[in-house]
Amino acid sequence: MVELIDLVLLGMLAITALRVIFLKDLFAVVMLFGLYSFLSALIFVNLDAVDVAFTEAAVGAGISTVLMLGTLALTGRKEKANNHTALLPLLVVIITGAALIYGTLDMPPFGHPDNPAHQHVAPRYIEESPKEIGLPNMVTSVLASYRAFDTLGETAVVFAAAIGVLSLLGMPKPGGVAIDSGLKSHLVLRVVAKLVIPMTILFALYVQFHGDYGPGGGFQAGVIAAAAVILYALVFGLPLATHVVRPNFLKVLAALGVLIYAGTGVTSFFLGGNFLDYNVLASDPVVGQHIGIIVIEFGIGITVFAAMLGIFYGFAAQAERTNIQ
Amino acid sequence: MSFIVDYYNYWIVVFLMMAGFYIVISANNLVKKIVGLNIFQTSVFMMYISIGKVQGGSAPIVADGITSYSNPLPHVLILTAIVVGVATTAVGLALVVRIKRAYGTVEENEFEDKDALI
Amino acid sequence: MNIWSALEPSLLINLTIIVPLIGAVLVVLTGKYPNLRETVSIATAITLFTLVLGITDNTFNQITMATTWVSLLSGLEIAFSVEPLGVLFALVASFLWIITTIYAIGYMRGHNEQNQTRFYVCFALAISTVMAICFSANLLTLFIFYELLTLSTYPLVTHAGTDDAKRGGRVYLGILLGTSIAFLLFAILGTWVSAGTLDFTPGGIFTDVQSDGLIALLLVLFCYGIGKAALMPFHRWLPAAMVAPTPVSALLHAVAVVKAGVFTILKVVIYIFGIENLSQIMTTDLMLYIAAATVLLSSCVAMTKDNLKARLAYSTVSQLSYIVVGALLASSIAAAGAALHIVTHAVGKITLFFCAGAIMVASHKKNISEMVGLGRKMPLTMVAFAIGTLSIIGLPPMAGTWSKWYLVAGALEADKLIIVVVLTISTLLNIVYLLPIPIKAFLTPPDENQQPWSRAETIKTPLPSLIAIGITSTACVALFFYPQPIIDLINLIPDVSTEFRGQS
Amino acid sequence: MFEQHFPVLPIVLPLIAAPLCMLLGRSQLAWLLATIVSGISFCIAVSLLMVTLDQGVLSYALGGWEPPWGIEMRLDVANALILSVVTGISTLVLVYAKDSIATEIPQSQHTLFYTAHLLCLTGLSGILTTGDAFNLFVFLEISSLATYTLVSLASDRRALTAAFRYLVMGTIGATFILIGVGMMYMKTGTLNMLDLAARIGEFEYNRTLNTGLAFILVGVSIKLALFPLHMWLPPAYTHAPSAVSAFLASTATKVAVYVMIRFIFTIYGAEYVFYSMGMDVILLVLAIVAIFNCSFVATVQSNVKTMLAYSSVAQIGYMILGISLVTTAGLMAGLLHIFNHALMKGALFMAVGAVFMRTGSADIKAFRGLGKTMPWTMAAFTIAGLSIIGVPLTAGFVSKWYLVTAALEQQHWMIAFLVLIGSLLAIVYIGRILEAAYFKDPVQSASDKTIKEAPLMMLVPMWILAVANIYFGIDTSLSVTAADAAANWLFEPSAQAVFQSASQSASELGAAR
Repeated sequence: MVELIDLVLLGMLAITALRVIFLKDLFAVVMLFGLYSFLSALIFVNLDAVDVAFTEAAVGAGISTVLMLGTLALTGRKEKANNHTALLPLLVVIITGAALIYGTLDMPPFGHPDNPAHQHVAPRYIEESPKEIGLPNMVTSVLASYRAFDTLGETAVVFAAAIGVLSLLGMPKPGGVAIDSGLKSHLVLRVVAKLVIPMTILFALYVQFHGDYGPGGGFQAGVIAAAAVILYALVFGLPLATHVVRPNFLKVLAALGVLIYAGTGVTSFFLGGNFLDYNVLASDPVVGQHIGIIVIEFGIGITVFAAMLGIFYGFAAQAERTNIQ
Repeated sequence: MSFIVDYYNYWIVVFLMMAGFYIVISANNLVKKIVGLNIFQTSVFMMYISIGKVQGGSAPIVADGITSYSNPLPHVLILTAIVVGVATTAVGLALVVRIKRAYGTVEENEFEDKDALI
Repeated sequence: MNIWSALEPSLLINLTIIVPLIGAVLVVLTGKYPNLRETVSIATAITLFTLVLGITDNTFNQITMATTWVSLLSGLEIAFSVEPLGVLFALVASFLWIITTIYAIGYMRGHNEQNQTRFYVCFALAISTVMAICFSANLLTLFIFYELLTLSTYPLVTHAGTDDAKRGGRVYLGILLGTSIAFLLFAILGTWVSAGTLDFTPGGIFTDVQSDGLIALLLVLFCYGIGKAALMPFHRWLPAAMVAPTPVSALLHAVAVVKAGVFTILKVVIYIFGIENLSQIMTTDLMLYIAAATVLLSSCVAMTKDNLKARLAYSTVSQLSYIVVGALLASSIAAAGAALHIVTHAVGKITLFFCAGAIMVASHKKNISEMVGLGRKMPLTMVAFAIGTLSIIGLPPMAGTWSKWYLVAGALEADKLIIVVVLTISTLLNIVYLLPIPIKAFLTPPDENQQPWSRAETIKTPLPSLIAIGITSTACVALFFYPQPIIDLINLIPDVSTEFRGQS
Repeated sequence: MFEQHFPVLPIVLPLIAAPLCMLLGRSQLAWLLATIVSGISFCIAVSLLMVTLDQGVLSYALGGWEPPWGIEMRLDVANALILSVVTGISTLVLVYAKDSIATEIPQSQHTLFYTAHLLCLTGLSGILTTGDAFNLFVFLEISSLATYTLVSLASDRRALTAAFRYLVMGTIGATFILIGVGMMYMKTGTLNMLDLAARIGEFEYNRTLNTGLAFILVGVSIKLALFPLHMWLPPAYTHAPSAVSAFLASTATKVAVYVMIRFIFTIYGAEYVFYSMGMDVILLVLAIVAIFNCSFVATVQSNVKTMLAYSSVAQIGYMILGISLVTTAGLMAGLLHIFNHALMKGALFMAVGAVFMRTGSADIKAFRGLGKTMPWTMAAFTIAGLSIIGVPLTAGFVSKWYLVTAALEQQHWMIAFLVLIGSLLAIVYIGRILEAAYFKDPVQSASDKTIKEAPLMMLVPMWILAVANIYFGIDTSLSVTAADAAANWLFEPSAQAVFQSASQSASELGAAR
């Protein structure tokens, strides 16, 4: 059954990807990409990767698509025809693909429990992490403790992206004159938005702090919270949104999140442990792990929230500028 | 037959990767390049998640009565990779916006022509 | 003769390298006061010469001198040690530096050259590197200072800063750096990897372990890698470098730089390959004939040149190949001739260059065709020129006679009659392209059409220059009558001797 | 009390300093913080180098989780050496940057510049230090994202397209590496490098592992700009702000070369890569073509930064050549050249940056007459240029010497000869600039404003590097000893076997749980 669903979804993905190649309408391309993300999120669910699916849906279908649409609004939605010969790219792709297919020939069979990938390191995570870390969600345990350094790096990547977008696009000036957003006149939209936004923020908080037990965590929570403000900005206009969450405040938040994360690691130094060793944070290692994970997830959450919202602000500020012109 | 059952997943994923890769290197429009990059990366993520799948397993969250879990490690890696992907996308798109402003176009051959004039 | 006997002998080597450097610094410091600057230059030159004399004295007394600076690469050091061939070259270079400095004072002032301080500084640097080349104890040290010599003389070549000078400089640097990196460094690395040592060792460092083909290849690489020896077809840099001021051409391109080239070839032949083994190497004859061809061809080219300095440059190319021929004849007596030729050609050629410079300063003439009748206006200069010419040709009673004598004797000893023929023809060619200059200057009356020489112009030959010319032309004669100290020194070189070994 | 944490500090310190810079807001303070932190990282890196030379390997388990379950930082002589170079150059570039970016980047962006620079440093240190294949990917992306930002900070619009091209190529490269790591994980079940090495060692020949390696090598080759995957590099280095070019040219590609060394020698093992897969021939050919093609292209460039960029690609060819010789001597020569080339290119790009600052152009015409107007800058340029050519008593000579010796020891006479011929091309492209600087009169239009010597804050770091070029050309004990020890350690199967068995016993321990 799982295989069948998998196959169907993969087939749909293939069709989507092929459509993207040939479509010239970029708006449709981006929408198809959103679809592609959603479909792959479904595949991830089907393959038991619920955390990943959650993230892919929020990021791929959510943030990425919004950013791409924002870019299209500034750059135009039509891809111009060109007389490039596609022969060389095709050749490169065929060679690369052939190499990959060649590589699959010695791969362990799909889904087999005896595969080497499931033998060496993974069993310990599955068997020991509930005892060592005390969390039911193994993904969170691995993410935030065993491989916490990866996640610190990931937070730094998000921060770096925020720096990049900030330097490239700048930030909107807070409290500018509100230009009437086209969406603002829709009463239904406003009412629904007013209802949905608080719920979304609430949900974000739930995801943030429930990530230890179910799917979710700081990253997803940050994205969802950012989405709430983005929705607010889309419906009620950017100036109002920047009034609520000021761009400068976002800069502080983004930096603060990284500092909280790294600071947790440094705290371990002073308590006699290695960097990011949570065991020393409390007298009981399991409690220490729990404290550590909550703190760093919080750090991730606010950095991601601030970075994602900041990136959106950057794009929106550009759009605003273009509109004024 | 078992050969196909064992590998069909990887093969389709390879096809998807290559579709994305093709878009990246053949597209002339920069936005489309970024879309292609995303498709390429998302397909690679699928490969990882496929590695982590255990038949008959369930999501790696401890629950009563479940003995077999899928491998959580690839999930963690891909969570990280997705974030890295969106970060790259954001910076890439920001560059596209700036290129549009500086050149008035986001078609690769057109701004190459404009630079050639300098 | 040794006024430095109080010092540790090995310290003398360091001093010979460092004294010109100190001189360079002092020249920079005194740059604003020309008189002081030139005094410093001459004082440095004289100090250096006495130092070299001290080293010579020690060499005759069989005192070994060696010193090591730093360990550069694993198992390789910048190290110096004294051996007779190096002493010979050091003597020549340091003595002629004094003379050239004296000459340069007159020339540079008379010619109103710019950037005179830079000139003296680079000059001192070049001499310092030449001293280091003389006393290098291994190929790496020699290579390093060989390259530094190229670089420190580059500003001298391009001194004028004109387009011509730049073009000349480009050729100079291109060929010298190019050949040294592509061939010489390659040959050194090949030697290092195959023989495991780069130390100069009497009798050579190669053993039966290295294959014949490898050694043969290395010989070719060395001969061409040492571009300063101006073996055809890599000789173009030497005429190109003639754009330099005449003192530069005189010291560097009659003495220091070109002789550093042939000196290196001699040193490599004697201490890396070993004269005894040379005849076993299959490419020796090939290189020998290339050198012989260079002798003849460049003599022919020299005949076509009207510019005096260019003619002298090609003459130098030809004479350098005499030395290469001597080195490659695989005969101890020819090697002795080659070593002696370093000395005799140096004094002869520097005299000619001095004269050319003096003519240029005094009359602004560069071309030979314009020098008809010049002997009446500049008799002293032209007499010196004639002496130099005779010495280069190898006629008694001039110094050049001896070196040519030993070269021919060596060719006979090695049973290479063709080389004897080549040397003979070359002597005839020398006569054809050099002798007409003084003859026309003295015997032919000035051309009617030409602007008559005014007395006022010709007396402008500066006095320091005249003194220098006098000294070198005297040396040409003196070395004919009194060559014994030099020959004694040459006989100290291992495997080299002016004595016939007889048929064996 | 922090000694035991030293392996992680060169990563953590800049990582903490980056957000602090952002919070400080004032560019002066941000500069001070960034420089101090970078300097401290350099001191730590040097002390790590000393320790590793003395004791061998340092391992640091992050989060207290022993490898392979947790992520491990692993320092040996090889990466400690390159880490010292990276942090050292970073410090010098930051000192240099204060005045340099003042004219090239708008005032409001200065804080962002320092933040991005620190993030880039974090990434590079992380790549070097980490002992975990996936962690490497994460740090690679930190450094890459920061780099895209740094490149695009320049005011020239071509910097934007250069940055975009770099982003696309870089992301493709990173994704290829990701694919390769995935395939390795699939066959071994681990991500720790030593653990991977032990497990890959059990395979004689495996198609999945081969493909994984191929993808990793291609991905890394994009990052290190190996011919023919180098096309992103020249525009990026040309249009980036000068301080950024100086930093990237002397560190980023070197780090990528190290990653390649890491994957080839530590993880797969030279035997697997070279004898089973025949990679050495491919790398050798590409390296030679890179040396010649790019040196030649460099000789015809009119923009000096572009010229230096192509020269960088050619010099990377020398490093790869050293690796492809498959001997300790060759690897050692490659590592040594990584070190020496950082010194040369850093000084060269800094000098060009100073010229750009004073003349507003990096075109070769702008260099005319600078020998008189900017004597110190041009003297530093000359020294570093001679080093690139490989003139004796400069660092460049030392690396060339060892590279050719390594080739000759393998009886590769032709290759040795080609290496030397290649350096002749360097004479041509460096010579053109020196000639313009010392022998040509300034162009007329530039004469109405007088060109002054660069400010002291730019000259000092430039000269430190120039003097280092000479110092490491004469006293080679430090660089050669370290490179030699590093190459021996990477190459000696016995040295690594000790650690393999250690990690095996660790895995048995894990199995026993």
